[in-house]
Amino acid sequence: MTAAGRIPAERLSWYEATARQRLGALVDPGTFVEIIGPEERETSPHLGIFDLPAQFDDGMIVGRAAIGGRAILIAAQEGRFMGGAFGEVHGAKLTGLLRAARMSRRDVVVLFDTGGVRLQEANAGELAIAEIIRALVGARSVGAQVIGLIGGRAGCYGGGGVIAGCCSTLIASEHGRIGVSGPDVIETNMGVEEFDARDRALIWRTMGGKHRYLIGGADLFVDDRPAAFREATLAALGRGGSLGLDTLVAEQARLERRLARFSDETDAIEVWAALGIGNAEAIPELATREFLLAAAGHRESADEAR
Amino acid sequence: MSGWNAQNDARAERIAAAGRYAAGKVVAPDVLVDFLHCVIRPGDRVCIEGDNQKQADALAAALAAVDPARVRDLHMVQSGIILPEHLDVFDKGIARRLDYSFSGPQSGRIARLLAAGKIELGAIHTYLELLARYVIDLTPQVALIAAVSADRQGNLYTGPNTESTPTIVEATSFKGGLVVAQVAQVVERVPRVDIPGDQVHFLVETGKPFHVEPLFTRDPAAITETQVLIAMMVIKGLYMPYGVRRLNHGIGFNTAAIELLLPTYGGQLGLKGRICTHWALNPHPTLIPAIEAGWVEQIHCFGSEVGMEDYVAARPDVFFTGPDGSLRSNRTLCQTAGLYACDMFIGSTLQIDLQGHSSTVTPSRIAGFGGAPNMGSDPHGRRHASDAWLEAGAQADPATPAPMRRGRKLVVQIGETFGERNQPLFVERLEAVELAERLGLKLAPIMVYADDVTHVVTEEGIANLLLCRGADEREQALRGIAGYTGLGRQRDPKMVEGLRQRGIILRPEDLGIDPLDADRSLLAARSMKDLVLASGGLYRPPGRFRNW
Amino acid sequence: MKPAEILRSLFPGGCDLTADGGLMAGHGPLPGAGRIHVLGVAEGTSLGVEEALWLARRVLEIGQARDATPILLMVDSGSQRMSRRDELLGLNEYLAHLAKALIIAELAGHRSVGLLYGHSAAGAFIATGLASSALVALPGATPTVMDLPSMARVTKLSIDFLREKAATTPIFAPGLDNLAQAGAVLEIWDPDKPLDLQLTSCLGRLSAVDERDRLGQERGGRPKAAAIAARVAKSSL
Amino acid sequence: MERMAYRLTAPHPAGGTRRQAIVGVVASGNLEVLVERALPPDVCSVEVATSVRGFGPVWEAVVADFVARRAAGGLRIAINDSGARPDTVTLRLAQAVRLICAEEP
Repeated sequence: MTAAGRIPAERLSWYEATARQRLGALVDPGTFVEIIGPEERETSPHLGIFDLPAQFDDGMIVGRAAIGGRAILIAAQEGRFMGGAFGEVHGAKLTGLLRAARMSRRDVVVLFDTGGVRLQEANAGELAIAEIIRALVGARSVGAQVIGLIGGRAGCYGGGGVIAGCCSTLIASEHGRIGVSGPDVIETNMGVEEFDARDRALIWRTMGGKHRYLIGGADLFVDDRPAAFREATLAALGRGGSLGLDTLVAEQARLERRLARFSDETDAIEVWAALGIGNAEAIPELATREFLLAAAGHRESADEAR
Repeated sequence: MSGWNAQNDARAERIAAAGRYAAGKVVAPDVLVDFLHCVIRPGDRVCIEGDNQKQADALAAALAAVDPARVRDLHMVQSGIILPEHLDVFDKGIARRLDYSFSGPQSGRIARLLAAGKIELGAIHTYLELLARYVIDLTPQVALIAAVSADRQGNLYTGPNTESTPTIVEATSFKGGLVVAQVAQVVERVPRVDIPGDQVHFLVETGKPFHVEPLFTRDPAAITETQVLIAMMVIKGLYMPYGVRRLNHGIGFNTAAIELLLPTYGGQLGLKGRICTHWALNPHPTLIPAIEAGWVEQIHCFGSEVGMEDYVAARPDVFFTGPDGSLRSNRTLCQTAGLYACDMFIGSTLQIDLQGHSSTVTPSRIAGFGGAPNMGSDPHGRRHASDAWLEAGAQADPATPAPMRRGRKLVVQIGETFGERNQPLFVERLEAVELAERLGLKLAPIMVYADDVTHVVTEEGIANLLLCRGADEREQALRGIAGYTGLGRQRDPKMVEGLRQRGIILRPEDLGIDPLDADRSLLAARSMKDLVLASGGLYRPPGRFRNW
Repeated sequence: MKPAEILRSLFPGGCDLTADGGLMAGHGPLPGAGRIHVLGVAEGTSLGVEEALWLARRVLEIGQARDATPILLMVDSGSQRMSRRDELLGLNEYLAHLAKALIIAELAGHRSVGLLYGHSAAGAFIATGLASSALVALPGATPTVMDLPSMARVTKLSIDFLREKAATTPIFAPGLDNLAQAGAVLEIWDPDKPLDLQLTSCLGRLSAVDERDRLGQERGGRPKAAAIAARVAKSSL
Repeated sequence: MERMAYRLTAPHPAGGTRRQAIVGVVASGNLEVLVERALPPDVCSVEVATSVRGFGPVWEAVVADFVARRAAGGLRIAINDSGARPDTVTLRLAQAVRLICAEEP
């Protein structure tokens, strides 16, 4: 059970695709085996309280698959159902998958598309995120890779952004946004002067895939196509390594350096200029190839410090 | 004494009175209100320039700030009621009577002011109609207009948004009226002269550009599968058989979908060069892929579109451009072209009744017309015998011998059977009629009259009203494409099937279109970024349309 | 309980603690033998990039020592700092870094007890108390996931409706009891009994596996999570 | 939420061999359709859970047309709806049937 339409894969946009379409186009054909699929109707027990419709998979698809012949575990969030937010069932599926990865040391690919905690079941969602982080770090500590793919409509916000920050590799497209506080939340709490949530250009240059790639918040920058995400995932799976204290000591140094370098900048364009990129204002307009050329030699890289 | 020069004398008096607020023709913004007290008299007909795009916003604000004791009972004759200030003048008693065409964002408030008796309504016109009445019986005494820059002699540069300015100035300045222009800058030399300085009496340097609304920008990301399906049906079921080459598209996602399907689906059908070559159209960003693919020979524009300036300037073979390189738009000419020179108008609507009248009015909002009724009407003065026009005429009136038969303009209304908030497209009675009764209007605000409509298209099919014989057939043809709306479910299935046999109703399958193929991947651009890339980086959408 | 009272009850013999703009670090003796590191976010401080780095640096220093000394993480925080600058700098990585540091330090032998004695919310809570080996709380603590105005904006529901739901719906409502019911809190300490003894008893009961979903099931706050996670884990092997 | 259930005689049995298929997403104006091959080949059942009340007659008409036109015999169909319009419902139902009628890979 994969893609819905007859859209040829090369015309499929990752940003637009559903979670099932992305997953189907990412893994080796016919290898995906879903665990607790929609036919089991394990839906949220809480949405009914708010008179909201359930989705049969609760917006989270998990299972086993292969990429390039390599067995992996995989999870995909549906960003259009409840904004891809973490609820009790949704989160527990990913928790279970990551706990298994720790036992089997199998690599995990997570297709993020989330606004964070599902507020209608906020306590369950917040806890699910905490459990996922613990399971994820556990899996990485024994050498499993956890690769995050970010390029969906909902971005990767709130607790989802923190989970992404725990992954071994992050792959993002231009559309991919990564953050903790979403623009609406900042505007509501701090006022429109702090963040104008209607200024989409501001949102993307502050939180979007290009900025994250330039400051080392994402490792690979790809086109908005499943084939590009697949290629990058294959590359990332080969990297190996486990998460330990030395990784985190290196990350501490990396994050301190970022703070020291860019602490005084107020806008992404200033950050890019400080990186030494000429014509930083043009960065948002660049197509993938030109952008990668402009970034090369200037961007901060996370490498092993993640 | 001369009894024949009273208007020019009165103008000279006003100019003299205002002289103390001006250095030459230039008035400083801080004395603008006092200046207006000198040049506007109670009861004047006044035009504040503004349509659905550009706005003389600084002058509108100043007029709303005048003293109602000194300036009152004005008769506003203007295309657009767009800015809050356009209605503030009625609230404050500065103005009393109104003739206008279009009121997008103010459509709710205008309805309330009408109901409260604050506005005496002349008429809700079409753009072309109001501009025409400027030279017959609604000639302004004062026109408050907007341009990009001016020199000290008053020569105006309007940039790409020339729009209605030449017509307003012509009607005012040559008939004893007074023209005041707001400009962002007064410069030594203007890049091109759009309005000669001797037609302009005063200038206000505001230091910032006039407001323009990006009204014609549609984000391809918001186009639905159903809109793709309808666009496929329109291209294969209307553009192809009639060979429509000269046309206008209304605003909306339905027409945006058609534009984005031309290079892909239209190309697969082998239609390049055979349809959609000549346009009366604003620079729609969604037309970029078709232009780049070589579909479009020529476009004349009513106005410009925010962000399209550089793209248009780089495609002078397609667009009308001036010696400065930028677009020259002209609303009056383009509306005339839409009325007379186009074989088809196609646009979205909100409500259609069972005769085929359509309207965009809702009980609490009077949006006005803009230009749609001009585009969406069959001009009886037309004599140009194009194939599409003749074919439509033949379908409507097969009995009359060909040399004596009028052609017909193709007027197509598109809509999804259920619109926003699941409101049905087809209704027993238009809300426009109710509104007219409630406000005592002599005429219900009908956008396109039934006898002008030739086709209605929904996701259920195309209804060809040209082929219908009698009111019954029209009604069943419309019910037949009304899907699961109440009126659709009450159709006469036998009669509808008969209409389908005669090709009056065309379902997707009758056109060889499988709704399952109606996929967004057919769109030549699926995001704003795709449009930017298609334009080679020349199109620069406003920030609110970006996701990068 | 006020922080000073808490510290007196935890460390009747005193402790060595320095505070730095809403953050605390130091150590104190445990009853019997040994000592415990103390870290804290106090006075409702929001966790921005600087605060997360400051805490993570100390956690990593502790983690690198080969002595298995546990950590007490005292929490009375705001939420993550909501600002354009923090997001520009990648706050998600800074919070994740702190969470990873706590969990990796634990795997290196330095178990942690999060003590929630005041407020905490959202990303700050995830990176501190909820990343500890176990979270305990004192009565009067006020954890939330998100403030109601933000929730109203994100969910597009009215704030009155949310207030009404909050009063009756534990899974969604802010508050210690609701969160404890979901399994987040291992135990709520009794402020009238010596905290040092409750701390040692708690340290003795720390589990190596994450038992929060099981607790949530037992307490009726999260009916499905434990079973779903277990089934997925089993089928993924 | 409003719930509806229909059980209809289906003139066209579903082809193919797949046991189930799912299309669509529960998002504003959209729906998901889960199809399972679980009934005798001349029967089709449709269960609907929708967040928009008061459209029962429209659902009934859409479902009846769908079963009459498409190869839906033998299918048990479950819908979670978030206010989709009839054209979207019809499209998703057709997509779901096309998917389940494909051969199992």
